[in-house]
Amino acid sequence: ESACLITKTDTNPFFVKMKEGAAAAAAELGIELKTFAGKIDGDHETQAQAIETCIADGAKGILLTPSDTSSIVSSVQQARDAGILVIALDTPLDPVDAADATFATDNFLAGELIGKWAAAKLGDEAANAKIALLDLAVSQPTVGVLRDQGFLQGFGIDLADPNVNGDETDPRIVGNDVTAGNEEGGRRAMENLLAKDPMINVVYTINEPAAAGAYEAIKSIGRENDVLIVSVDGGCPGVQNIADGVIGATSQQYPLRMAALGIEAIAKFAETGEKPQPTEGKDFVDTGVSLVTDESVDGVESISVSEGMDLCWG
Amino acid sequence: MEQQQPILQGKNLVKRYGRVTALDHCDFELYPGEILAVIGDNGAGKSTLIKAVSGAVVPDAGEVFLEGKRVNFSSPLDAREHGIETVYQQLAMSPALSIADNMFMGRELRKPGIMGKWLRQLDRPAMEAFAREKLNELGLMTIQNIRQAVETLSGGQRQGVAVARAAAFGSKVIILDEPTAALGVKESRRVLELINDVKSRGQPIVLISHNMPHVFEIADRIHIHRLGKRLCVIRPQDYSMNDAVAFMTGAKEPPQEALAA
Amino acid sequence: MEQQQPILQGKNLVKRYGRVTALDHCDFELYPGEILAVIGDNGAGKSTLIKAVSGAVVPDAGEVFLEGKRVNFSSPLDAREHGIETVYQQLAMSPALSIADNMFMGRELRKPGIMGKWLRQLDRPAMEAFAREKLNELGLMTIQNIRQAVETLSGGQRQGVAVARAAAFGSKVIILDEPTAALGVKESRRVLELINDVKSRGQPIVLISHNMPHVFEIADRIHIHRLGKRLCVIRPQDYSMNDAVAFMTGAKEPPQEALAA
Amino acid sequence: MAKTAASGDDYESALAQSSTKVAEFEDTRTGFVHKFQHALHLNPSLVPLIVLLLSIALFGALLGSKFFSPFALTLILQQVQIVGIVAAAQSLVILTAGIDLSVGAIMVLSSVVMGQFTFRYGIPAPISIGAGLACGTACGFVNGFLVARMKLPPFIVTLGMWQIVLASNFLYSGNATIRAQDIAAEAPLLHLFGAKINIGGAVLTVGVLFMVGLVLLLSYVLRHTAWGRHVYAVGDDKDAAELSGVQTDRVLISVYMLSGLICAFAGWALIGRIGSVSPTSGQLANIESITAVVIGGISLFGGRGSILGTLFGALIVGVFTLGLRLLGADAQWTYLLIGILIIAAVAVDQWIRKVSV
Amino acid sequence: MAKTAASGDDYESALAQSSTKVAEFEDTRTGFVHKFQHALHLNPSLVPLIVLLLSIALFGALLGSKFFSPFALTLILQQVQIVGIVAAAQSLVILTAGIDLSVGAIMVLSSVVMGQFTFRYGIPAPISIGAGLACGTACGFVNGFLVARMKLPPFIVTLGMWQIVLASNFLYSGNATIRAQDIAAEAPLLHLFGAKINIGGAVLTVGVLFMVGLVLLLSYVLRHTAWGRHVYAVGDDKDAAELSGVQTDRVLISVYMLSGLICAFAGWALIGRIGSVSPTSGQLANIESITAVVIGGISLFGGRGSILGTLFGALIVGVFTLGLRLLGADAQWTYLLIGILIIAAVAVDQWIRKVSV
Ligand SMILES: Nc1ncnc2c1ncn2[C@@H]1O[C@H](COP(=O)(O)OP(=O)(O)OP(=O)(O)O)[C@@H](O)[C@H]1O
Ligand SMILES: Nc1ncnc2c1ncn2[C@@H]1O[C@H](COP(=O)(O)OP(=O)(O)OP(=O)(O)O)[C@@H](O)[C@H]1O
Ligand SMILES: O[C@@H]1[C@H](O)[C@H](O)CO[C@H]1O
Ligand SMILES: [Mg+2]
Ligand SMILES: [Mg+2]
Repeated sequence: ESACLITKTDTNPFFVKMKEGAAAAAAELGIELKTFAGKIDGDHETQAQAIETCIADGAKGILLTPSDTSSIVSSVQQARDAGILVIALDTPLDPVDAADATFATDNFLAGELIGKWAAAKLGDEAANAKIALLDLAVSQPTVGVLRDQGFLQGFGIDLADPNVNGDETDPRIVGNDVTAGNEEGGRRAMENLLAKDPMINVVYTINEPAAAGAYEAIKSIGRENDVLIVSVDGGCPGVQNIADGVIGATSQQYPLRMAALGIEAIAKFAETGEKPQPTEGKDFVDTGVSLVTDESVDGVESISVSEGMDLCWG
Repeated sequence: MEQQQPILQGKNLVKRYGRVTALDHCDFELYPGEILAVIGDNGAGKSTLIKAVSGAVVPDAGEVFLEGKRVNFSSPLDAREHGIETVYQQLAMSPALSIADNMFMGRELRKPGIMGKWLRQLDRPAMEAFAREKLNELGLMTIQNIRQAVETLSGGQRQGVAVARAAAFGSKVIILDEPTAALGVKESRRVLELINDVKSRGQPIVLISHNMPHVFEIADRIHIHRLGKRLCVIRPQDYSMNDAVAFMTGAKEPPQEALAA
Repeated sequence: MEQQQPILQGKNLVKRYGRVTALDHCDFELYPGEILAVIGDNGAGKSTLIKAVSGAVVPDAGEVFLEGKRVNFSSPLDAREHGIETVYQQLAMSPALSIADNMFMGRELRKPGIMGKWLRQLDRPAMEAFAREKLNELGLMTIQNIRQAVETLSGGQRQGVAVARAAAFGSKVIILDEPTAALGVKESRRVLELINDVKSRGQPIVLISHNMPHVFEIADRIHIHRLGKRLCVIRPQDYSMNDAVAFMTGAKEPPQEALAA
Repeated sequence: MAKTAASGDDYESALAQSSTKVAEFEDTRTGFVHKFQHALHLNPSLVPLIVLLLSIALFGALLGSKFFSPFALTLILQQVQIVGIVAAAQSLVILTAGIDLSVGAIMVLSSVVMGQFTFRYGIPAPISIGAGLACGTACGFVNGFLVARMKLPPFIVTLGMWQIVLASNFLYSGNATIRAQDIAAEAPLLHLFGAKINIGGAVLTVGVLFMVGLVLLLSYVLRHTAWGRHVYAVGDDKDAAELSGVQTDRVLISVYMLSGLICAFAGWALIGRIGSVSPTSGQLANIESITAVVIGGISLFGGRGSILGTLFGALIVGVFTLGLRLLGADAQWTYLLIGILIIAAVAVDQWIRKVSV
Repeated sequence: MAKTAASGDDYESALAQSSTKVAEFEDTRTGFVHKFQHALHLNPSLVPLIVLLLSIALFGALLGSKFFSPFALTLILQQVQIVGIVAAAQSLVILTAGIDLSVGAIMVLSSVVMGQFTFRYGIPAPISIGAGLACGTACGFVNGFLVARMKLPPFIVTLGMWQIVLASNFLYSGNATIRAQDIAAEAPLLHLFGAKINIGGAVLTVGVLFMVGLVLLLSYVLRHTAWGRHVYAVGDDKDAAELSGVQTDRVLISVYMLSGLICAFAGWALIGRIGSVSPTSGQLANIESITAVVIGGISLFGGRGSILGTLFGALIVGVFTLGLRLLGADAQWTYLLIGILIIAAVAVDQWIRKVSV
């Protein structure tokens, strides 16, 4: 039996871990696993090619983290028509039922958690906050939009169009910039926004590498103790950065779990033809998200850094 | 001849490159039906002069007249459309293209019938046959493959192609900048014959050359260029080659009447 | 002279480009201290021949000997290190670089003292002064700016720079492929004087030229090239220019004894 | 000194008898190898074809029927079609010694225009498609104008256009994807290039046929029309072309416009291939198209090479990619090996050229 | 016919008296404008400097003290430093008529080697840094060898190396980031290029000084040493350089090696700038470095331009980026406007060159 794992990229540690989780589960269940990835985030054409290759290869199931949630639907349909079980990981397809099942973090919720936490942390000062939003890319991929808009919602800011970043008019927002989800981009974006307003005190970041870069920029002007950085992912370096005070809080997701569940579902499907069922009340299997911080606030559930360390990946 | 209106004329032409002065208030006249030779030291400004009157270089100052009318050529194409055909010293050719492609560049022949009219197909066989014929006329019998890229030709073969191109397509004025420099004895002789042919068709020719015997053999008038200027104009029958060489190298002062010419 | 061992020799050289044959089992000999002229029609294969013996082209077949020893030049640099200095017809120059840079390419002068030794700084003033001097010797008085890029020089000025470069740096053998083609009367004469100078220093010279009077004036022997082969070798005192031209263009059969030469 | 000129008397009189036969040499080399070498010498675009056949043979041997199945082989064609079409446009520009970094952006913007015109404004699909094609051509015109008339370097012009067109694309589309289901239901014409055609067992799409047809057509035009020769002349030596009477500005502008138009067709084909209209597509089209062009043997310095080579270049990369994936290499190893194989392919290509003189 | 040669008697006897004065002309044009034009004519690398000053003036006028603050101006230098260093390497390669698409990958791999050697194997930082620099140089050597000895096109060689080096980087590092805090605690030498230096009020980093020093040094080497002249000669016309005695292969290999070494330094500077060692950095280094080179006036066809121009080119892009952000354009609009400004910058550059003859 063989299965495919197709991720957005395989350079982001998140996907590296997802791949490791899948490989471990596959080895245990005696499934041959082939892995594919886009060249850059958003590269859905390479993902479509990967699906075609899996069909040619006679795979039983495909685990897919879609780069473009609706564009890829035709290719997914082609695979399903060929009798392959297709499971979306991390990011739901549009429409969700285009895949046989979805194992994912709720990215909007992940953003909302850190938004709520930041607002609570500031208390009354939240009304005077100066917020920087460090997003993923100019093309505004869905994860980037969901987390950004979730954060703003949690913080209590009007979203305008919830499908678009940067159209908000709240004066507390100093600006948006893009980071490519890495340290370099994080630092540059932060510097640009600091040049615009050096008194920024809340920073939302798309992920933890971007947060680490932003921190360097803030540190270089000596304001590292006055600025609250929040992020998403829960990778081990990120959680460690919470312990070190670089990041205030992060929303942790569980890629290993997604991958392992996915492989198990494929094994089961190969054996019995049975497809997985979604979580009660949702249209996907929620693999959970937890807020990691050592400064828990009222009204937002969180886990401690040491718990986060036990669950972290990468 | 001088009583006539010049067919091509330059007045007070100036061209500077940074601190280098290539043309220094230079005049130039070509009369209908004549062979005008332009001679001068290396770097005297001969090539720059003919580039200025044929649109390949835009002078910093001065005016160009064609048949008495002021013209402002902004490109060689402009000049060509006015009937001035030039073989430049650096031989404007596309190295990777074939002999025939180069000879017909900009005035390709199309196949007769629908292939040419609708599919706009080139008539390669006709173009190649024509090219071969012209090259044979020049005595270039060593070109083994008419489809050869121009960059693979020998120095003289390449020059032959350029000269053949200019000669093949009739025009008002033909300007040749050292057309025989790389040519052999036989091929040079053919070019001189060709120049005489063209003249006998009534078309005037400008010939730049360092070959004094050739110049004195075929020129009607000789424009002597020195230090970016026209020094004087002489008739070959009035002066010896030795005089001409003395004028152009600064060994002797030119005579007063020649200055006015 | 022929009793001696040739300093540079080619035997049975063949060079084909696709279906084009540039060298067709060609022989070549240059003897110590002589001026050997190579003449022939355009496209006869003269340039290819000297490229083959100077490493710029690797022949398909045949052998090259330097002072009796078989050599296998894989690049012109190889040949240069063996003391063969060549001015190629297409003038190997870097168009965007200055005259001095080009003249000293590959053997630059460094400043004396630490600037040169440790900072490896070029001695521009010295190089420029030397270049100016060599060009003046050639009579190229029209070069206004010694820092000019070579691409901005006139055709003749450019050729002058290339010839000056070859002449300036002593070597075992000097090969000149049409060195005076673009030169004026004065400059050509200087090059001929220069060739005689070099010869008087005991160095042999190969001169390719289409200028029969020049060839007959200075050559010790004349290698007549035709259709990719050495047709015959003559001495200028034994034959007239008319004979030479007749041999090289195929108008006359060459004499038996010359074939053996 | 006197001797010189004096001895020159009348040495040209022999010329009258000079031979008038065109030079000819016998070629004594024979045999298949020599014939083959000679064929390659005359048609250098055959070289990448040989490399392509070698790589197909290699992966065929390694993978057997998995690779030699009609499905897999036609899959390669389908996977290559977008890059192949864009690379045809890129070839034209590179032949003029230019480069077009905006191809991917123009492709995407054109597809977005086709989709948005149909779905946002309710314009009939054929008209929307026409608008998309016009949009691509217009972008190409701007490129061509800036390169030809303003004499700006193509790299900068098309880099700037890339950013401008891509950002316009995101701004205009609001990053919204138009879903395949909606297109299938309401404007199936947008899916035309995805339509399958069964030719003797092999399943091809209209897009694949378009790619092949386009390359053949351009190959004809480049070789057999005056415009084609002018494209080469401009790339070979622009000044020389100008001096010998080519309207270089006009040629350049027409090439960039045609490139834009072809990219717009690629945008249409893209809708057929991925089903939906997605503004985030095509981000790798630049580098992939240039790669195909260079592997196919066209010089980045212009004026040399054949567009057929580009098609083979694109297919070579397609074969490597699918072959390595089917062999089960994971993504990073695949990239690493493709890097090696691309260098190897060009090394083999160079070697064949060298021996085929 | 007889007339020709016969009349030639002794026409050279006049030569003995010919003038021996070097040609000179008076230049009657005077005034500041003319002097300025002339200075530009002699030093074309000043042109991008003027464009840079114009763009600083533009944004200064629009933004006032926000832009003219020491913070904003030194920030530009800091943001530009990595691209500036890489662009210096890229300039060398482009001057030889090559292109190096592997600069970003070499930079990242070198920084990963420095980090992993220190942290994974516990090797002392200076040795690890040496290993990183050696790694970059080695990658450059492979590029140079394939280009010079195997005569493969630089585009393909470095494209292949890009994929190979990048994939090796991911495979070797396991995509693991080394955190800034750990580096600061255990191997602060890796942060050297991030160290701040206060020079007369302006706060600069070692990395910024390195970039400026490197460009000045290379500018000296390119103009005033034989090697530098050979780099230009190889790029200008490789065959001509070879024929006139330049060891072109050696020059090419040394250029690619030096490019690799400089990229490795850029990797070190990268650690100083972003604090951590991250294998996902440097993805845009290729296109950004080539852009800086071209805006700076170096020809992609080799042999023409000055490396000082590259520095100005990088700074021009830096000024635009920060200036537009400060003006409040959002990310997508900034992206679009930078496209326009880059084209405008080069248009102004061309225009200045045209009037400065
Ligand atoms: N682009 C340029 N930049 C600088 N100087 C130039 C440029 N073009 C020509 N010159 C200079 O202008 C002068 C005249 O050059 P031109 O080519 O007209 O000479 P010429 O009389 O044709 O010489 P030749 O007989 O050698 O062909 C020369 O000194 C040359 O160096
Ligand atoms: N790279 C090449 N490809 C094809 N043919 C070539 C190539 N190089 C030279 N030839 C051919 O070889 C023949 C000899 O050329 P070569 O340059 O040696 O002639 P040449 O005697 O020097 O002529 P010239 O007096 O015109 O300089 C010519 O017919 C030429 O077309
Ligand atoms: O969830 C993943 C990771 O968080 C990554 O950082 C960006 O891509 C998203 O899909
Ligand atoms: Mg001239
Ligand atoms: Mg020759």
